[in-house]
Amino acid sequence: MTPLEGCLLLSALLFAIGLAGTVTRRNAILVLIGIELMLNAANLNFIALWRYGPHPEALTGIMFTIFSIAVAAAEAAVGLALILAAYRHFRTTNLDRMNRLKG
Amino acid sequence: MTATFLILAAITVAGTAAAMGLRNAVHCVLALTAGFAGLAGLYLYLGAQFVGFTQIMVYVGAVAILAVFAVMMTHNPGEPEEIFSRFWVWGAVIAGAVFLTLARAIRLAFAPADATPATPAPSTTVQQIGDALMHRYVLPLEIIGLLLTAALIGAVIIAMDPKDDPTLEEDAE
Amino acid sequence: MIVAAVNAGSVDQVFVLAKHALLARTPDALQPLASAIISIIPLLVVFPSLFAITTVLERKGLGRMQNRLGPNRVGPFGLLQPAADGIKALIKEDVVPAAADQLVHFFAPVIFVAAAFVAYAVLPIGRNMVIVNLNAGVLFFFAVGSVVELSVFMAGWSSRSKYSLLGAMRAIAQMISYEVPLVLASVPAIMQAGSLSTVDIVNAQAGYTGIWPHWYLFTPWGIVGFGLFLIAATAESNRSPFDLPEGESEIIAGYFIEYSGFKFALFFLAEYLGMFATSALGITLFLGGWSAPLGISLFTVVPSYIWFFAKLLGFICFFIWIRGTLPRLRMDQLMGFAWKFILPMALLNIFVTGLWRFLPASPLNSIRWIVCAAVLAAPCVVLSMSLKQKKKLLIRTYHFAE
Amino acid sequence: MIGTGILKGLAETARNFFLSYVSKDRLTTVQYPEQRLPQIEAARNFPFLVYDGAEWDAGMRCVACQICEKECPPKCIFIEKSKDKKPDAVGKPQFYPARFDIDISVCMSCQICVEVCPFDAIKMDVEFDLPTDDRFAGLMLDRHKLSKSNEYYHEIHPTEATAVDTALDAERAKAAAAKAAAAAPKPASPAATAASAASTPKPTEGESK
Repeated sequence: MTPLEGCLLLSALLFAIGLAGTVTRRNAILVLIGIELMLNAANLNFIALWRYGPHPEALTGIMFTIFSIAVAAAEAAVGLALILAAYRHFRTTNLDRMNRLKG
Repeated sequence: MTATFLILAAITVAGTAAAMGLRNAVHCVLALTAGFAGLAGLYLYLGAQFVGFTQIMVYVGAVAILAVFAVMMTHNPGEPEEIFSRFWVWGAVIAGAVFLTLARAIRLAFAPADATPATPAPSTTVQQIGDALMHRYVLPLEIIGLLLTAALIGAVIIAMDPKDDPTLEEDAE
Repeated sequence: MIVAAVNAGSVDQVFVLAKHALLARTPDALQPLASAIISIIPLLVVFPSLFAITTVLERKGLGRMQNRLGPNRVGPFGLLQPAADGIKALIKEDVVPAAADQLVHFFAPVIFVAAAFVAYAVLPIGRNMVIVNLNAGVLFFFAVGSVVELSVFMAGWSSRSKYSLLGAMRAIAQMISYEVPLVLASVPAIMQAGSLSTVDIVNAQAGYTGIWPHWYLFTPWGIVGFGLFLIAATAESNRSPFDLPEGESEIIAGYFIEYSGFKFALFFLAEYLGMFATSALGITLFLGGWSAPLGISLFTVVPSYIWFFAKLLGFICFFIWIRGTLPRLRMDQLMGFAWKFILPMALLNIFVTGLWRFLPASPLNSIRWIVCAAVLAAPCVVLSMSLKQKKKLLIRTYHFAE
Repeated sequence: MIGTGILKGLAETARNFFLSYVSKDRLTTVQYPEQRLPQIEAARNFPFLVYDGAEWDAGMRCVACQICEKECPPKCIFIEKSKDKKPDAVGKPQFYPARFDIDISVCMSCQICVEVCPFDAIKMDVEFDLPTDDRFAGLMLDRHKLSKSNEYYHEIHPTEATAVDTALDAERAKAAAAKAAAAAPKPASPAATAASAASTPKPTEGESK
């Protein structure tokens, strides 16, 4: 197995773990974390393909990862703020019990 | 496939799996930081020093702390202790299927013969990254800056308790 | 580089040469490992000893500032007090609260100390004396520093005590608030040196004009940046007057109240190590690292590491002096100061550094100086005036007294 | 301008720091085991038993009346009355404590035992270094350890001891006079002796306040 293949497999595994968490957990915060994990899996792909790709001097993978991390940070901040606002309304972070559309 | 890679991969997978599987939400977040640290180690192993340190700074220093705060602010002791959704079997099956598909695709993409020779890690200095950010990627950088500012203000406004702000009193009810 | 090192005298390079001599005797396969171990062991010895010296210095200094004697029983002039304290901490019972989260409770001090030690990896403590010269050294330092917050949270949360949780919350809120100005205050030095590597930053400050060193401290943005850095560093290391997280009189010790014996000592050690590390970063960024303060031969022959530790000792004494003088801030004062004064000033300072870089230096250096200083001084005065605004206090009325 | 107050404060602490090495009268610390503060006369902490004369056993004033034992709020006094009697300060045969223990780990230094003692036998001590390696037996002071001479009492509380001595001397003189008077005509009735004994506490109690 080549290093690149190992990285890609690891990234696929991370993505699957994140996906599993996102669709199975009830706690909204952990669902958000699952989404972060999937983003991280993508980042790992970018870095691995930059490292073992044909043009490492172009820095594309690194740039994409940096921007992705920034977007993920913004997403986490807004997401957690949304969860707080929802908690204030529903008094729970259990997604199965946030089942009303009426405010 | 060196021992370093395997150790780091093991830390990452163990940390993230624990983060998705543990019962206590704070434990989940702490396990997640271990996973993120392992991932940062992988970035360092792959020669992306700047990204690795940024990963630690952003995920361990900021996102994990935010998540921990959110867990503690939304803690409801009276809630029934059910951590997984009713349809968790389906979720696990879907995630497993996704992994198997991806893994199969990756295995097929690499013919056993074409083992790429291990290239030396490309030397990237922070200077190069800075130059790239300021020349080729200056527009994305500006947009990211705008996005972060908007996210900051938006997060503050969303998380603000309407009861604390008299000007939002009408919206509260 | 090598030539310069040899010229600077073998006393200066004695440790570097000793390391090379030792490495030459190890087999090639073990060289990376041996190199790492040889670099790390002195660090593990020197800085904890400095911690021991600092504790006794602090207690004696604070005592004298309050017209007391300070510790004077153990050894001559009480100098062996840290040994006695260490033995006491070692043989004390290690009490873990029954309700505590055992694993997290155990790992919190370990991670705290580990993070505090790892930060030293990028700090140049002498000419050619740095464990790793990372390309993103300053970023590494701040990344490791952000791990400390997590260990503080772990300590506070796992103890299941209201005081430790309150202390942890305060500590994290304070550390996050002051980490932003800390990073922003160090940006000017990074901008000017054009590198995130600590070694490069020190080398950029190494020259002398006449006898005057090229430290970043001696520029308008350097003075302001250093001041802001100092304030943020005090807050970041939870020292008085920013010691709310462990205010003894209100929440008794903050996040490590439920720790006893050796784990408590570890927290204590890590706090001081963090203080030394932040001070060392301040020295690296603004005070020219290990370079001599005046370009005369009397000063430059002194080994570089001695200058580094002399500066560090100066920092320590300053922190002790501040601790002996200032009372603790209130939470709203702390946050207001960070967000309303330090942060705007740090941002302005970055702008001024850019101005400094692009104003021509050669003919009119004094004009450049005055312009930059004026751009910094005016907002500083305005902001400090706005901080001073008198609050209208109500007359307190008592319902049941009187 | 911001920071001037801080500078003033820093100057003050720096002055303290340097002047504390120069002028010795700035340092008010008393280095305890070697140096001690002068004894304050009103100081008191734990009770002790006063004896007259040279021998603690013979001259003990306590008559084992057990009033202090009953009055003691934390119940730290344990008294066992003797089977036989011996003459007290006034010369009257009285019981004496066969056992008199005070647990000073329980004692709260309230001085009630001193207030209620009709015989001026128990007084407050000033001895405060009572460290011991046995926290049970070592802090349980027995009769012998509790006994201190009247001279010692004079040493630690001179004014109070003189007042007590004056009152006791008056009592003794009164008793001697009564004895002499009784020896001359006829022995006094037992009721009269009892009355004079009962009246003893009154003057001393008045003076100790």
